[in-house]
Amino acid sequence: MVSLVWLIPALPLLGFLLLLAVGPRLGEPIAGWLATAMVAGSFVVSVLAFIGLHSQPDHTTTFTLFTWIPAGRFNVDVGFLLDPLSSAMILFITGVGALIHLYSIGYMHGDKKFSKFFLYLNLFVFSMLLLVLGDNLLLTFVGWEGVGTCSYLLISFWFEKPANASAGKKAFVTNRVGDWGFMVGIFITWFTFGTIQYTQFIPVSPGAATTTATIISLMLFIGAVGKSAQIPLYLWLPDAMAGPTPVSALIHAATMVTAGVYVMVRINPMLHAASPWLPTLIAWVGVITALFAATIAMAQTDIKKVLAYSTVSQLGYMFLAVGVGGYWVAIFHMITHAFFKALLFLGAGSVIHGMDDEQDLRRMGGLRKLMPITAATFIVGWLAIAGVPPFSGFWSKDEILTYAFHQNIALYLVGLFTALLTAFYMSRQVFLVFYGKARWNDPAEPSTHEAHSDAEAAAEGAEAGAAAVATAVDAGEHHEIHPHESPWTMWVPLVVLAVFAAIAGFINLPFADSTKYLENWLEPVTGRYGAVVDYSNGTIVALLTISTIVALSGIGVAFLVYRRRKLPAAWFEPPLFLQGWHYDAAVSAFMGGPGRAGFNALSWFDRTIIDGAVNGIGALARDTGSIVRRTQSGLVRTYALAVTIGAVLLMLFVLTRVNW
Amino acid sequence: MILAATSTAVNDSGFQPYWYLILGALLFSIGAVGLLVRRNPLVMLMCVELMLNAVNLTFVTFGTMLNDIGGQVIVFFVLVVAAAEVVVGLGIIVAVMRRRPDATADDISALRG
Amino acid sequence: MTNLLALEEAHTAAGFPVLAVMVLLPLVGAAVMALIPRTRPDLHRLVAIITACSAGALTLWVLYQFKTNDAGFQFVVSQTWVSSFDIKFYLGVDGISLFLLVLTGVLFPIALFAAKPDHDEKGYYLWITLLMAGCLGVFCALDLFLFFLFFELTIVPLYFLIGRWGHGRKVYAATKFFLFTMFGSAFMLVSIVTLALLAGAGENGQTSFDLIKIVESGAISQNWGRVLFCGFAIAFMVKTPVFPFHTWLPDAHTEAPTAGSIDLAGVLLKLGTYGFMRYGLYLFPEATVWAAPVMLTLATIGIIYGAIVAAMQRNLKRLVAYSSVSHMGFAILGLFALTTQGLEGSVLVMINHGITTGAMFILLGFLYSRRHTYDIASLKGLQTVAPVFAGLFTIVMFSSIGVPGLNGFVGEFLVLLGTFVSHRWWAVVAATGVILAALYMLWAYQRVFHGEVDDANRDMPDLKLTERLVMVPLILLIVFLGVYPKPVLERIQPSVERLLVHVEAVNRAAGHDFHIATTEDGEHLEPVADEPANDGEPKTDAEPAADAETSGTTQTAPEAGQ
Amino acid sequence: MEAAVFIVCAVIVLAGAFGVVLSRNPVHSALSLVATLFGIAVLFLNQDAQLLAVVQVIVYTGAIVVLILFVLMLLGVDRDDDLDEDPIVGQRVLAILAGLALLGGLLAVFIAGKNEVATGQHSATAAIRTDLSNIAQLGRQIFTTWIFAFEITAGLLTVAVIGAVVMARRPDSYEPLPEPADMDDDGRYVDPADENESGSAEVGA
Repeated sequence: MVSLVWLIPALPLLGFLLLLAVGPRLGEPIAGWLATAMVAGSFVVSVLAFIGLHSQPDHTTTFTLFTWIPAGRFNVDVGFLLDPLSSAMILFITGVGALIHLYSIGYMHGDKKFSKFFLYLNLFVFSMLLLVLGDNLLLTFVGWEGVGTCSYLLISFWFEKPANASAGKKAFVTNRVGDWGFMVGIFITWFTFGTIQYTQFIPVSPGAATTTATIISLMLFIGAVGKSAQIPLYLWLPDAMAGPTPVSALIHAATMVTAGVYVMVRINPMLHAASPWLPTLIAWVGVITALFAATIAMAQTDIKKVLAYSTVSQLGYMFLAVGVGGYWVAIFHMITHAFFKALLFLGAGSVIHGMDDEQDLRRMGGLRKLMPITAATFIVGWLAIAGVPPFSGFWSKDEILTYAFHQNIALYLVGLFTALLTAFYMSRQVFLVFYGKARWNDPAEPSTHEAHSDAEAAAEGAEAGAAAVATAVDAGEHHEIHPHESPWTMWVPLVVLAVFAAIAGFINLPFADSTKYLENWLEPVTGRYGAVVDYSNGTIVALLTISTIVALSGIGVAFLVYRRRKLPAAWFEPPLFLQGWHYDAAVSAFMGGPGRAGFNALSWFDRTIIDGAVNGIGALARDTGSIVRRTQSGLVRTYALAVTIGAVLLMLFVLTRVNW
Repeated sequence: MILAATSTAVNDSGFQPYWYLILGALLFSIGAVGLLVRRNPLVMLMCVELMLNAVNLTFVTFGTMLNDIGGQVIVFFVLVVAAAEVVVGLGIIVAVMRRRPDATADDISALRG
Repeated sequence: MTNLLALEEAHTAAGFPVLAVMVLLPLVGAAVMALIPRTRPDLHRLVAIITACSAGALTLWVLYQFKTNDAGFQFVVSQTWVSSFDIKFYLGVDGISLFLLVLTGVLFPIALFAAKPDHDEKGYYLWITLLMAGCLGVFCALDLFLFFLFFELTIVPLYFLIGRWGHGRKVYAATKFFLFTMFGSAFMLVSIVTLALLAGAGENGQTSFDLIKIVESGAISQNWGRVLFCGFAIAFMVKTPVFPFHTWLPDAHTEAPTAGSIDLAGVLLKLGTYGFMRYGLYLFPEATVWAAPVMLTLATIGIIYGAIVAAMQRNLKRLVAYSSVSHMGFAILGLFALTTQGLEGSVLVMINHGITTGAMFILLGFLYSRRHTYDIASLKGLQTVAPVFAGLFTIVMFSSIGVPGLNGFVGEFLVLLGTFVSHRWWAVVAATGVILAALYMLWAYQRVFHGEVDDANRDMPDLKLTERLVMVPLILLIVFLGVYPKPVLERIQPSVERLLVHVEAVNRAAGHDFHIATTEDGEHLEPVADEPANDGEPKTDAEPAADAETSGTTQTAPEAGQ
Repeated sequence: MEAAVFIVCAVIVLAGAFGVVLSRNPVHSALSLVATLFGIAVLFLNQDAQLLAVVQVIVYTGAIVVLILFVLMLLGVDRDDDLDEDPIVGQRVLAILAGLALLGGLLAVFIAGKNEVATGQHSATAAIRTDLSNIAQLGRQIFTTWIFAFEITAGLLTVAVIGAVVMARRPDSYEPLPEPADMDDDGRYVDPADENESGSAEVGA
């Protein structure tokens, strides 16, 4: 069964090719069903492989297809590495992926590029599986870039809106910045170990010189920062919400953005060998990103933007986990996050779908009655992310905090505060969307689109007008809205995900080793170099209680603010947060201002100096000619005079030779 | 020894043949100056003839001094070539003058760079 | 060197002189066309296509017959031409030139199919056929005189193609191109003659233009080598083009007709890099190593500079032209990295750039035939009206950006990897070019294809079936070379390694402690056994594996070639 | 005796020469040329070159000068040309200086050389013989040693005649002499093909 591993990526690829060939002819909804079937199939295979893996020694097996790049000593195979880590990931990638495909059938209903959407989606799943299953850094990089490409294609799927187009571009370019680090990391790895195959350099990496290990880890971390939207490269993720909601759920919540965490966990022995400041750096980057994004999420008014920033924040938690040595915990949170964040996004998508593409929180409310299933599932997701026991988010987040506490109390406190904020802003969203009175037919309020589209306009001078038009369109479509529950293809995935979001935490209960199923499963990968936390159950329970209290208090505050209206909401949504601390605007301003000016200066240099020099030489030759030309007067007598003078000179020369 | 040779060609009066050469030199210089100074193509042609004659005279003189008939032979050829040159030259002049009756050598400068 | 000669002899015996036929065929075709009256454009097109296709078929036949694990020159044709100077009609193919030859053979027919001239068909097809002859000749000439002949033969046809069938400031562009390349060629000619005379001055002295003989004669002293290398280098730098000498390219590309751009970008730019590899490295190994830092720096500058300037272009063709500057920078970089990976990557970059940029220009040609403009500002939202066109463009664009899985990536990655081994900082800096590539390409794509389609572009028709068919082979190549470059690499490798062995040997002989950089240089970074005992188990099974990996193909071992 | 003849002829020759150069009217020039040519002819006789003397009279005075006069009359350009100032600045001064220099140089050569001015050996093969007439000697030389040159001169004359006829042929239409192509201020020829865009000129295309 393990030998079927190549089928796992092969099936989505097959789907991709089929859709490429006959997609438009299949049309809706068959194309969607085909794509879904493929991913579902690879999910089944993943399960089989997962089961089969238990019988493998060390729970690890590799499977080589063919030699990809043979160049001297550099020899890269297309091969798959199936070990506890990758198996755990492919399970939720294909599982959640299949559900989101199913969901998309309903969500994309009526879109004229229906089949193309699933084409991209399948390609994405293929790339993601390649990323996770690849048995060497380069193959992972292929998937890494592949998911980036698909994300670009999907974000700008509705490319008619300039905002979407530039969001896609922004995502790709920002990712590229990280990819640079990843590539350099690959170079150094090969230079150091003579191989980039995990099974060969990972085991020996702890022996590498400290500086080397540090540089490699740092470079790969830069890549991870780009891909997983950490400070300072998180900018692209909120904009990526321009894509269709299923895309946001699959790519920008569940799978792709977690790739960075995956790589960091994959190379955890290298981190162990690196000098200690690096893990600390990772941890702080993670926790600060978490806090930072949480604050921004508090003030967002776009239902998807809130979720986007919360994703950034949750990813920050994962990096925190990596930084403090809780590698398996990072994976744990990744899995639970995949479930509840996908759930939340799909729920949001269902809301948007029901509200005729209205995304402004302030124009919703009271949807609980109109969209019961969506509301119920969304609430489950909310409780999960808010960290309310016994929902999944509670367990994973608490594990992270425990490890942080074990490592460094400051990290713990910041993380805890972030948990408070998380509970707050998620509750805010839930209250605004599903409770209170219906506000969707109120007169339009200033929507937050302008802020961002203006930022983009600064970046893309060409698009200012167009962006304005786009917002105008948004403002224009506030005709009568009749919210309605979504079709079954959309709510079935919600329900399934809700179940998992509720119970996923139980795959690892911190009380007894026997209940730490995930930790034990990942032990071969993360066990040796991960930090060891051996608190007594008392301590654990204490910590659990603390975080429970924090979560509930966050919800409580939100309840006071947004249900009881006891406290003015303005306290909690300062414009500074709404503007994302002006970071995005600043970067855009820089890119649009000095950056662009520099580029222009260089092209001016090329036109004027370099090309000018070339033309200058040409002109020099020409002008010299036009001066010398004048000597050819065309007057016979002048020529004759010249001849005569020449003759005279000749004769004088002869005379000098005469001996008188 | 040359004196002896020339004395055979020249009568025994003390007349030295290089006077011919001096005359040729004068004639040649006059012709040259004329060629450079005059603008009427016909006159220029005549000046050329002057120079040619100067050369002819010199040739003959040298032939006499060296007691060589070749000097006269070459003059014979020079005459022929001169005739041809004049014919062609006049042809050109006629062609030009037809278009511009008052054309001088300076007007024909289409080849200026 | 000796085994090299042995290989020559071995293959001289090959019966059918396929290379000679291949090179002369286009000349014959041109002669035939010269006889056809200009009133029969259809006939001219027919003859041109037949000629190009049959020559292309021959290149494919060469590819098919090529002995994979053979470092030497194959299909060698050697015919004395001017015996007094030992000038020979001397052709041969090795792994380095093989695929450039095939590239030429593939691109020219496609270029013919892709674009039609709007006037003077006779001259147009005549020049293109001559151009093909020149390119084929350059790639398999082993005689310096012959090489120079073909090298120059490529300039004239392109001059006329640009000057007569181009648009805009075509005369300006053509003249610039001509003067620029001639300027470089002058230096090369001097160097070539000097070389021949030096070879004559050698103790076994007979003036010779024979590439092999000149190297054999060992008549090139260190100083001479450096001087002459500069002569060649200027010509090749102009042709490639390397950073300060690049400004002819944007003009030539922009004003050239579609076929001209395709051939110029696809094939002619490779003459420079190929020249560096065949003549720079092979004739002047010592000078090459001496000049490497400068060239690497220029290449790196070119990569980033080209990308940045490309981002600011308002004309699609100019943009692609500057992207060519950037990509060819990668080729030069890998070339002067002097490592197996670098050189293989460099050859691969040449091939990939040929395919990708060729495809790009074909698409732009289709665009021009519809909208009669390359101006980015006047194009908008084309993806809505021409989805197929947009899709193909997207694939080509991703290949150009270097997305893994498509051909562009493999070459650039190998180049950077190989460069990192020998000159790490250059590689690190050059890698940033990858970011910029994404920037300018995607930005242009967004401006042209995304957004709401405006009235000017609303009624632009999508690609016709014939146009799609023209693109098919290129797209297939783009994907195939990205997914499975092994067949290419394993044919390139022996020749590249032989070349490196030669470079190293000569430098050693010159008394430099030069050696081809390998992962061995990373030895000080190799793991040391400082791990607890339980860790010994994975180490022991990992390190032999690593060694097997590293000692699998020892770059400097001569038998690696054979 | 010889000296006397020489002096007389020299005076005639020089006078004629000056007449050619200085007389404003080309007809006068032609007539002075005749004087010069006669003088030369006499000087030929003076040196026992009878044939040349005769040919000189026949060909030059009889043919060439008459031809020139024909042309003068044919074109009716026998008006005076002004010698007051030369349109080419400095031409006249330079010309006279050059002429004087030329003269001085030549005279210097002769004065320096005296009788030895004619360097070289006395002729062994083609010596001037007293037992043969001048015509006979020239004839032998021309038709033996110089026969090829003689034949070629025949060809030359034929070509010259044809050329003259062709050139002097009355053309169908009188188009004015081609003016030099008009140039822009940079002294660049403006190529009508590329007048529309300025680029073509930048590399001097």
